Amino acid sequence: MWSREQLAARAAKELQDGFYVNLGIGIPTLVANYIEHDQHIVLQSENGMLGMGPFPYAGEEDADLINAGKQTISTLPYSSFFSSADSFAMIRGGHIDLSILGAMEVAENGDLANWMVPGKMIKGMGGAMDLVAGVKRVVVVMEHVAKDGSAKFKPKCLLPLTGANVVDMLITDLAVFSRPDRNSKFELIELAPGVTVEEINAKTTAAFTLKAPMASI
Amino acid sequence: MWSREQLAARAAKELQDGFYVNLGIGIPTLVANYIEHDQHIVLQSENGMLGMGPFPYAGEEDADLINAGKQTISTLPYSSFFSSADSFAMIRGGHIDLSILGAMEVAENGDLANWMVPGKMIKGMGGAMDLVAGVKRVVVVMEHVAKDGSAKFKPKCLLPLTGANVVDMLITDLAVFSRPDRNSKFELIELAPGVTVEEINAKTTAAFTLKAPMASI
Amino acid sequence: MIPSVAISNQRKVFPDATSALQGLLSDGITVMSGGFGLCGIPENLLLALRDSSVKNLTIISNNAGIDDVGLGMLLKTRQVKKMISSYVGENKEFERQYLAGELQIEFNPQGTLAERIRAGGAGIYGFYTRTGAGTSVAEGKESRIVNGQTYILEMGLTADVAIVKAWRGDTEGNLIYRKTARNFNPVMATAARVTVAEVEELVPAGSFDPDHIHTPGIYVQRLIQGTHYTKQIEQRTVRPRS
Amino acid sequence: MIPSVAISNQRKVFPDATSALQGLLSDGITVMSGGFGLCGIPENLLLALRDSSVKNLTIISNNAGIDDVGLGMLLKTRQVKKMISSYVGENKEFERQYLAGELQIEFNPQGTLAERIRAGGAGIYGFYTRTGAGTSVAEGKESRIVNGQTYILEMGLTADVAIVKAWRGDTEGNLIYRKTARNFNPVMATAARVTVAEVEELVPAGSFDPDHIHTPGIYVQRLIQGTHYTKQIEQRTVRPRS
Repeated sequence: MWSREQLAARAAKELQDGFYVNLGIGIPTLVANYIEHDQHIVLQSENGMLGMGPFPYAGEEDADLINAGKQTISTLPYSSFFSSADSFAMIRGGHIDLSILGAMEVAENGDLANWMVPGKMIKGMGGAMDLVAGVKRVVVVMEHVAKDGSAKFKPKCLLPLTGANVVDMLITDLAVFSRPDRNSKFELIELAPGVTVEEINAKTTAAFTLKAPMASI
Repeated sequence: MWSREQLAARAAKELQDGFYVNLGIGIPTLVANYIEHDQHIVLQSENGMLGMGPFPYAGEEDADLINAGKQTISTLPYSSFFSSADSFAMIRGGHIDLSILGAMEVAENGDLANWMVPGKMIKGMGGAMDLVAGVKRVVVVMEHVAKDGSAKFKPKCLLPLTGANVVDMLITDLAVFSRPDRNSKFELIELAPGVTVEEINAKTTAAFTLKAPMASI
Repeated sequence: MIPSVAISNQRKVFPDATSALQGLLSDGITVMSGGFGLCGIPENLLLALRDSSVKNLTIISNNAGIDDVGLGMLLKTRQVKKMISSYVGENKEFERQYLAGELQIEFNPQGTLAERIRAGGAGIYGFYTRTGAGTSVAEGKESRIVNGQTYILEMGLTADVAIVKAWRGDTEGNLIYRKTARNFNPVMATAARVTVAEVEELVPAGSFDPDHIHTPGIYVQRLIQGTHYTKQIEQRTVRPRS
Repeated sequence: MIPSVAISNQRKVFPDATSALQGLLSDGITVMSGGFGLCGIPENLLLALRDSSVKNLTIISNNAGIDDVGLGMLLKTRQVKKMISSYVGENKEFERQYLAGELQIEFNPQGTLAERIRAGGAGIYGFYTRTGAGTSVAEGKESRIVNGQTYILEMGLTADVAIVKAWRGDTEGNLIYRKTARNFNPVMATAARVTVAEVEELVPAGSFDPDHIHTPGIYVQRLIQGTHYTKQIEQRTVRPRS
């Protein structure tokens, strides 16, 4: 089983040198800590920035410089700013290589639900629907099961969707599922240390295929 | 009968203090020479500029600074530059108060034809269709009759249209026709010196109404 | 070509937020308000809008402020009938009014909201986007399937009044924004019958490099130099000096 | 948050126009080419495109250059099969090929052309505009009437390669344009599978104020420092010194 930090580190392996990347709030934000030093990764913030830098040093916070989570950030030498319309033109137009997002549910057909918490006040989808509809590759990171132990990787999402057939890879604290394209089924390609295929089977209601050598892990 | 310069001067009377204005190529360009000195008129050039200044002094031409007629121009203290997409968002979105354009034919219902010369190579409509579709008020300046003496203000345009029901005012070398809105007919409101209603009737095939006191001019 | 005289458009400049909104407000109008969270919000104009006591407003704004700050002030005074937003967390009074059925909310995906506003300002009646296809956002909307992709039709959005915040403005209404405080401000400036801007620094026309202007003056009908900016930070996050 | 290291994206920088187009060209592709008239055209990349001898091109460009200059060079060498433009005057060879049926032309209203390219780059499948309603431009297109206004549906436009010209660029691909040489360049940079930019001055990343960047580097896959700019003026018009 992977910790939050390990999950973020695993997700960071999906980054490729030269990628433009949008990271969601929560665990996805931690992914930035695991970017390889020889990789040139440019982070986009959907409120209107490319080249998002680290949190500022205390005393250097700038109220005019925040990320989509409303956290204070900093610039880098190659940063640029633009309007919300231009930012989402960038996202919707398929110019971002990768988005890493959290989820409440993922369905075996790639449907994603991550914007409405059942029984809670609806706060809105923010930019999540735009990201999953527009970004070239969508990687979801989430805990494998809900607090009550029920499966979150399911035959069908029960919560309202953020996007239909939009997930390319699912990384949970127990395993990694991937598919080569959006017409394919998810394949279990990796297990966290100490996790067995049997455990995954027990905690997953979605149908998925097994990578050939996986059975022997 | 009005000369080209007089025509331009008459068209300039349609400018109001504070207006943002787009002037077409030809006689409309001359209108800029007749802006009152106490009027603040901002000229838009559809290739991406607000606050178009006069032609530069010899030796100060800048190849990066041209108007939509590809003529060298200059800046003013309040100029701004933007992309073609932003320029036509401005035009299409109804932010320009007035456009003054040339024409080959105007129909009594306000249809305008000014982009295809019969029997000649088609060069394209440039920004003319966008201007007539988007600008709040469209004033056409043209010679009253064609070289062969035939009427250019007609029951119906015979040439391919630039826009349907888009002309608000027509200023020719003989007279001025106007209408309060695009559901109304054109009214003859002004005659050039020495021109009679009879002459207009003889040289116009479009139906128009007569302003009450006009008969006595 | 016009002679090179430069009469500055001083009529656009108003002494304060209250006078800048004079004559523009009436109950039931639609107001666009710039900003992302509390970043780049028109602080002075929001205060004046609250003090005007105008009611039953439809507010188009990405967020709804937080309690007592930004649009949160207008929620507290019950001046808002409806919000068109993408995310309204961080606001207890909002939640209370919404759950009590006192406040309507129309959620738009953030990019769809931005693009609808751009379309409204650019004379685009509507546009087809993949965003929201297959979700509740698509309900009741036209759609079409092209090469296996579903696109939904979203409509342009306009307002009676837009209030926006820029960093610097000139007397001609040209605006320059600063960092991520730009956000929804430039696009909202294009999409209202009347746009009122507030700036931290008002300068004479001619002060800006014309290549650096973000919002050309044509989009700004009135502007003021704002005062007493608080620029509250919602999530002050720092890193240790190593 | 990422550590504040700045690895410059030097891989985007190519030594010259020929190498920057290497591997991108093949007969029959669609190329967007920036500029308005001869203002802001990618002079070096157009030369390299001509010298590549690639054929049957579809060129999306507001104009077609003039004889022997700009796209006029590619017309002379018969490399162009089709033009998508708004205005193609000032070009005798164009006229000859068109009248001989050797060249196809699709005219778009200038603003519709710009917006179609923006839509292509912004993931908008299509949009409704009043421009062209009731004219030959509307023929064969869907339309709808709303409040008495007719809107026609225009489609997003993309290309295999875009060649654009900026004034200054940094090694990250961030671009800044100068005056009216901006025109179609920024929007075309967003709408192609691969965008190649040429700049008059190439500077290290970090040289630009991030508020002044017109085209963020994400849109530029390759760039070069151009040489030998001629910047021909089509209509040199001056006023007398009084």
